Amino acid sequence: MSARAHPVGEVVLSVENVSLSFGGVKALQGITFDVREHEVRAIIGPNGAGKSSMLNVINGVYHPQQGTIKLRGREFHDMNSHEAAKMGIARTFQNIALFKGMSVLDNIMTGRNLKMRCNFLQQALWIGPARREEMAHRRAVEEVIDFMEIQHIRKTPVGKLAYGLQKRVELARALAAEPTLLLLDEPMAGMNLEEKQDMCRFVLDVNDHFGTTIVLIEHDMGVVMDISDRVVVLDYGKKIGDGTPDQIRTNQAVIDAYLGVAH
Amino acid sequence: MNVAFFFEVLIGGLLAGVMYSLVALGFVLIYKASGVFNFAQGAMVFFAALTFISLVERGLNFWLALVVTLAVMVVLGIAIEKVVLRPLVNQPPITLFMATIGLTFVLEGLSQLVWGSQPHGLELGIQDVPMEWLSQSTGINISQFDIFAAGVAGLLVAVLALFFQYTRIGRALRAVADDHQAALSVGIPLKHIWAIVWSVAGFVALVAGLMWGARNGVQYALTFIALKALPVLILGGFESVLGAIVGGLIIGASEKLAEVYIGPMVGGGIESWFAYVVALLFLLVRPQGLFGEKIIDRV
Amino acid sequence: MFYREAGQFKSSYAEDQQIFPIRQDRIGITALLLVVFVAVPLLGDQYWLSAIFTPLLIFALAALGLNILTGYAGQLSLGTAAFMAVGAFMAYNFMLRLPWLGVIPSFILAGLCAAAVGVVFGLPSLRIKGFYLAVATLACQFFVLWAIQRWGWITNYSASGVITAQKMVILGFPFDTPALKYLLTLSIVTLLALLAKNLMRSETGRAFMAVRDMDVAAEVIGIRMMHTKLLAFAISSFYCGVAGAMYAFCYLGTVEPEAFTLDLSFRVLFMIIIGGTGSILGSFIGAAFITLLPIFLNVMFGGISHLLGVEIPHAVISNLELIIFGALIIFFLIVEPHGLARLWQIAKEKLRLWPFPH
Amino acid sequence: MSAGLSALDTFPKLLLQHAKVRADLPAMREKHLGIWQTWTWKEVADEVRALACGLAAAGFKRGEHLAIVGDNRPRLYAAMCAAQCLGGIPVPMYQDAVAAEMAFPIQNAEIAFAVAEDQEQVDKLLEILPNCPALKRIYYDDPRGMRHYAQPQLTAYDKLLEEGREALRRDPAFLEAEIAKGSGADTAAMFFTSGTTGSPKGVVLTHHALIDRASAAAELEGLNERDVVLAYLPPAWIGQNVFSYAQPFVTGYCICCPESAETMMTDMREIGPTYYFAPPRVLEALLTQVSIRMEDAGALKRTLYRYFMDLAQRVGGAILEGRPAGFANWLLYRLGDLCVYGPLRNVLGMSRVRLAYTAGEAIGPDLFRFYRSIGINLKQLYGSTETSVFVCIQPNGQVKADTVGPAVRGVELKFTPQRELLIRSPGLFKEYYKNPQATIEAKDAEGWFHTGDAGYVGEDGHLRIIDRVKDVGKLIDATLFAPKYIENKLKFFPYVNEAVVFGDGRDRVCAFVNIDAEAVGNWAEKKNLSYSGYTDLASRDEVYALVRECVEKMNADLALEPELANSQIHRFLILHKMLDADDGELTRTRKVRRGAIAEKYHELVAALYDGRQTVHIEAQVKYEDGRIGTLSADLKVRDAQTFGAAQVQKAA
Repeated sequence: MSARAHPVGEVVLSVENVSLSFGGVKALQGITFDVREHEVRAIIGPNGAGKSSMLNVINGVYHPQQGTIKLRGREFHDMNSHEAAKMGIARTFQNIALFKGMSVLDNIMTGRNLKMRCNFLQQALWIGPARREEMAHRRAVEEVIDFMEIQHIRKTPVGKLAYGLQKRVELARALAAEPTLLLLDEPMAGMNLEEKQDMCRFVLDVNDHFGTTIVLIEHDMGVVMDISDRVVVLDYGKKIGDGTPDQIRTNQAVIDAYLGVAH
Repeated sequence: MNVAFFFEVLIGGLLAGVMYSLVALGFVLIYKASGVFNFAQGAMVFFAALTFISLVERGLNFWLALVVTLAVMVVLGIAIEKVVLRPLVNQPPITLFMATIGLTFVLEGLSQLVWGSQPHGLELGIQDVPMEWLSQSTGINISQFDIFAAGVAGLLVAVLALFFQYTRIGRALRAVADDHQAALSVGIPLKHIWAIVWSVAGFVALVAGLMWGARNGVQYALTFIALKALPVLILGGFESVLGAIVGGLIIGASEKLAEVYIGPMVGGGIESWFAYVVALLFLLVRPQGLFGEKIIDRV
Repeated sequence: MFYREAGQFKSSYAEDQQIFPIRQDRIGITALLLVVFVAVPLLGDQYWLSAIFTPLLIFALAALGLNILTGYAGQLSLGTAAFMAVGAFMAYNFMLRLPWLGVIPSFILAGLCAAAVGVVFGLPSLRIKGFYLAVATLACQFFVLWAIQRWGWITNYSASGVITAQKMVILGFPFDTPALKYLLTLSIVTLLALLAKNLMRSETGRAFMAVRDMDVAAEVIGIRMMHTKLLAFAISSFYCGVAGAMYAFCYLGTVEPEAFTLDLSFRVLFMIIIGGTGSILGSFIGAAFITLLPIFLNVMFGGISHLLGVEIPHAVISNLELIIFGALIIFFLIVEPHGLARLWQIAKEKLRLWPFPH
Repeated sequence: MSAGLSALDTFPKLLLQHAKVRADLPAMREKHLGIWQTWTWKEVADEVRALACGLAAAGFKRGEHLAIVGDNRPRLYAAMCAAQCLGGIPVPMYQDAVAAEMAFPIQNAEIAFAVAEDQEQVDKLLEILPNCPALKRIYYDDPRGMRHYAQPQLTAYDKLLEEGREALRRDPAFLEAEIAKGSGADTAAMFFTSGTTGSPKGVVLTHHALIDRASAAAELEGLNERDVVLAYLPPAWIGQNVFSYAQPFVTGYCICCPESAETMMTDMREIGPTYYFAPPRVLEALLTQVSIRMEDAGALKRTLYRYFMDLAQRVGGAILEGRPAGFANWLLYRLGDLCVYGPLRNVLGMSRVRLAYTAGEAIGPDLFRFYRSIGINLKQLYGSTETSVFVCIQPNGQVKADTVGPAVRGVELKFTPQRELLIRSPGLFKEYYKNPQATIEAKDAEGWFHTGDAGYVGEDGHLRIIDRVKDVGKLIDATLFAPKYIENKLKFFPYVNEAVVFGDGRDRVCAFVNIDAEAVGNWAEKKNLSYSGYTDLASRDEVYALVRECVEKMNADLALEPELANSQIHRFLILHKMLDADDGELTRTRKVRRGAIAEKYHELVAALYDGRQTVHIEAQVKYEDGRIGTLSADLKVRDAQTFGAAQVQKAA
């Protein structure tokens, strides 16, 4: 296997001096880092380090008190989720956030909502354009289903699926949006070894196949070091390390705060 | 504008608000302990009042009737827990809410089936007339009965506060309200808690029923007072006893004031919705109600 | 058991996404439509058509409207009767003031008025959720009724607030017999149900359900919260409005504001709870159940009193009905919280897998 | 069709014919992206044309081999035909083979071109590339995960197709000419059979052989263009390939490829094939699934199921064959069809099956009868790679559990004195590729193919296969002794898990029996028989009685077969332990190693023949954790009743 299909490029996202607090709790303090096009960027840190908060700030679920986020040259003080989605950010959640009452297929179809143009009247009449649009997007979603190898469950309600499969469906839903930047919040949490390997393969395949830039939070250090290009380390809301996996492995602050401590 | 009249309206409104609070309290108790939005609270008020007055009319002594009614309410609470709530445990809140609407029908039908559907007057010995010394000294007309009702409400809140603070069961109830899992893990059987809290709510309903019955007579319309308590609830927050009191006062006062000062401008009769609009506008500012807890969506 | 699906394969997405993908279901629905469109009007007597089938269909439409809002979009509403009232009274006003408009356009406009009211009272949903929202919708219920009673223009200054629905003439053809009114109602309801089904299986429906199931996630994948929630209120209120208009024109004839009390809202809510939230079919089953239950109870009590030879006082019967009604609701909630539609779905699943249990 | 048959003597010619006469009928379907993507005959022909031109442009020559590696995919079948257009020879390879196993065929046939399904198959080919220097082009269908593969040998199928279309546009006449050059005598395909010993052999089959056999069977069964087949077994196996390539090309029916192995059952249910083929193990697995799922059913369903299955056992076969079964039974069976059989066929995806075959190994009579009794026309056939499958087929109305039917049109059968079956048919293979020695051994100068199977043709004209020739022995009185045949017969009883019979060179036949722990355990539970473990259970008199019943039933059966009447089991014992591959008693594929067992348990064998009632055994056993222990037991030896033919017939 030779060079990657999509070489790492320019900075597409930079987080500058972001601080976020809930009441008195400081979740993030002056965090600055950047993400380059086509790279796999990991955010690691012990529990409560502010990793999820960081992702939530990037796609506008939380609004930071301070700092800016630059996405493809546009500067935001705080994102809103809709805007973030429109700019090509998709994500998965730590605690699976699927739509429980819907089938796998419908869940993934929702991922394409931003690409749908027909209004509700056309949809209600199910006339030409709405119907054609629905079919075209169904096809696109089927490609994702094929990619994520979940053909056998496409009509199953997501609530009935095993945990590992739900995680896969969630990633599929994010992929359906054809994101340029994918945020993954602990995609392998709670999985067994085989499922983790599968998920790793999917993450790398996504990066490889679509060239999607990926920011992921993960606890499994082995996984992180294997698949990411660069790693940011957070601890108690502060950044304590940033660099390639090799650099992180030898970073004293990181070792003290995180790697050295059994958890 | 006549200042004395303004105060008369305001105080009248505040005291009427206390009456709302009485009903709202029952909602809050149950919501806090079991997360159930008990739409049947109004029907419970009606049921309690009707049972009491019917017993009295059949010659029972006032206090004995009170005790018997209380016993009936406790039995009712236990029965509701057993028959309705326990099978529905772990269902989404809307399902439980719907069940309490069903319960409303059962209670309404049951009380009228047993006691008949004619209205009754209820005499507690307090006249609904202005207090003379106050009218004479300040020109403000305040009903004796309203003051009495306020006193009863105050007493009730005090009793409840003591109950929650100093009894084992009360503390258990608070624990449940804070955290169901934690309460279970310290060994409090949830089903007992629910039965108890529904019984307590039955007691509160009885008090509210006596007050409202004495003012408006004991009749089917009593069931509608639940609707009066709802804006109080959303204003005060479903989970706050204090909110029920303060909310009641705000709703009562603003409703009376609006009725007097705004009502004529739009054709009157605005009390049917004004409280709701007040509560609604308030919610737009504070979605969790006055004393409710702020909800942070954790993802 | 009766399903023979082997060999029913789909070679296009259009086939796969049709409303009834199983041939046996298509046959069933065709048969059902034939019965309700042809057999019922031919064979049904006046009483059944005008006092049972017509209101049943109207309620089904109102339930469908509420189901869109509550079942699909997850926004609990207790204001259904208010939206129906808007529809009823506005249809009256359109017919009264713009007589050249015609019946159907008046109904549509009345529905749109209800939709507008729905959007206004849906605004709080952007900030508040759950029971807080439910109580907020009560504001709508009370305010609208108050407005109809107080604002004379709406009732054309009728002293009692009672209005009389105008005669329905469509393209010069009067719809004045119970059978014709039934057919008109049935046609409108069938069409609107089809539109609702289409909408719910499209992007809009999925957005509704996404908001219902997990609003944060819905927003993150780009669903516009405000747009979606208000659209749900608008569409739902439109359906309720049209149902209200038909309630006045096809069923009651003369209408007073008191026909649209909170009780009616609850009735419709029961329909979707018992029928099944988030199900078009459930709206119909629920409406049928709630409409037919009192009739059934009445017949039953009649039978019992006849059997025992004693006259049961009317008050006793009505209270017993109340109790049975309430108890049945609790019973259904306990037995199948997802409603009769789910029971049907389970039964169907069993039939499809027969003789296997799963 | 038969009029022009001689002209249509190759698969490419057949394809072009279909593209003309049934251009818009479906030729292939594949569940892909959620729906059944459909190729009409015209579309298939267009794809094949382009592919062939592309291959030609890439230097693929007449007579060259093209490896096809992957699952059932329309594109891979198209590639097979494309190779044939150019006079090339497709070599389908097992998709689940490991890389090392692929090396031999590729080296053996000097394969230069390969079409692989996906990354998985490509990886295997790349792995053996150093050992297969001739392999210069690998085309892959699914580009998933292959973005950064830079090997010069790799080309995407789509690219090949595109180049082919371009070439076809430039020179449309080329391909017509190439196809016209082909004749029936050309090699159509090569299938590697994995011999039990030594290297695999490439079986070379001509167009004529495959087409002739496919059409003989099609004519017999009346297959036509409206039939539908689900292709779900490995296409490298002749069984699958004939059903999903040769026969559809002859008759014009449609083949359907499932989405993935996981969705096979669902896909089968959706597509509802009319023509179905399954080896006994698949049918067995299906039946097990049915039984397990029925166990979970409620009491009513179970009762219904049991009642109607009993009825089906009694009259189902007769009704299926249109024999009289009594009006009441017929009516009940119809009712059962509504409540049980119909739904059952439906959930199995067999509602529309009008013809089903099983072959490859012996099928248990109960299993066989089950499918027939619920109204599925399951039949047995006999054939092998070397015979282009169809040698014998049970015609409708002559279906029996223990035969494989009479010879199909064009087939001649004869037997050697050792009872080895010899076959001569137009469908015979040309040769084993580059293996003249083996070819001569298997196919004699007169064109008889030596099957290695022992069997005989009964009075009814049906062929019965009894065993492999090398396993067949003789009793001391020189009558036939076919141990595997008898063992299989015993194993068809649910209580018998494994059996080993002895008799070669002896005066009578005796047997070791392994009971089925679960089935006998359940039986014991119902009888309230308590036991401490397998060894204990196996030594119970009740269990011996149970097994004796089985043995005697089989003896009665055997008594009716004149050839084998002497092979009835006289004495048996139940082994104290399960035979185990770890102890060297079974092969890894769970075949009995009769010799090794006889040696290891010589004392027991002796006891079988010397009339002892008990025998003591001490044996070493290897536990799972590697420890070695000794197990000692006293085993009982019991006699079983044997029958004369007349006796049985009278009883019946």
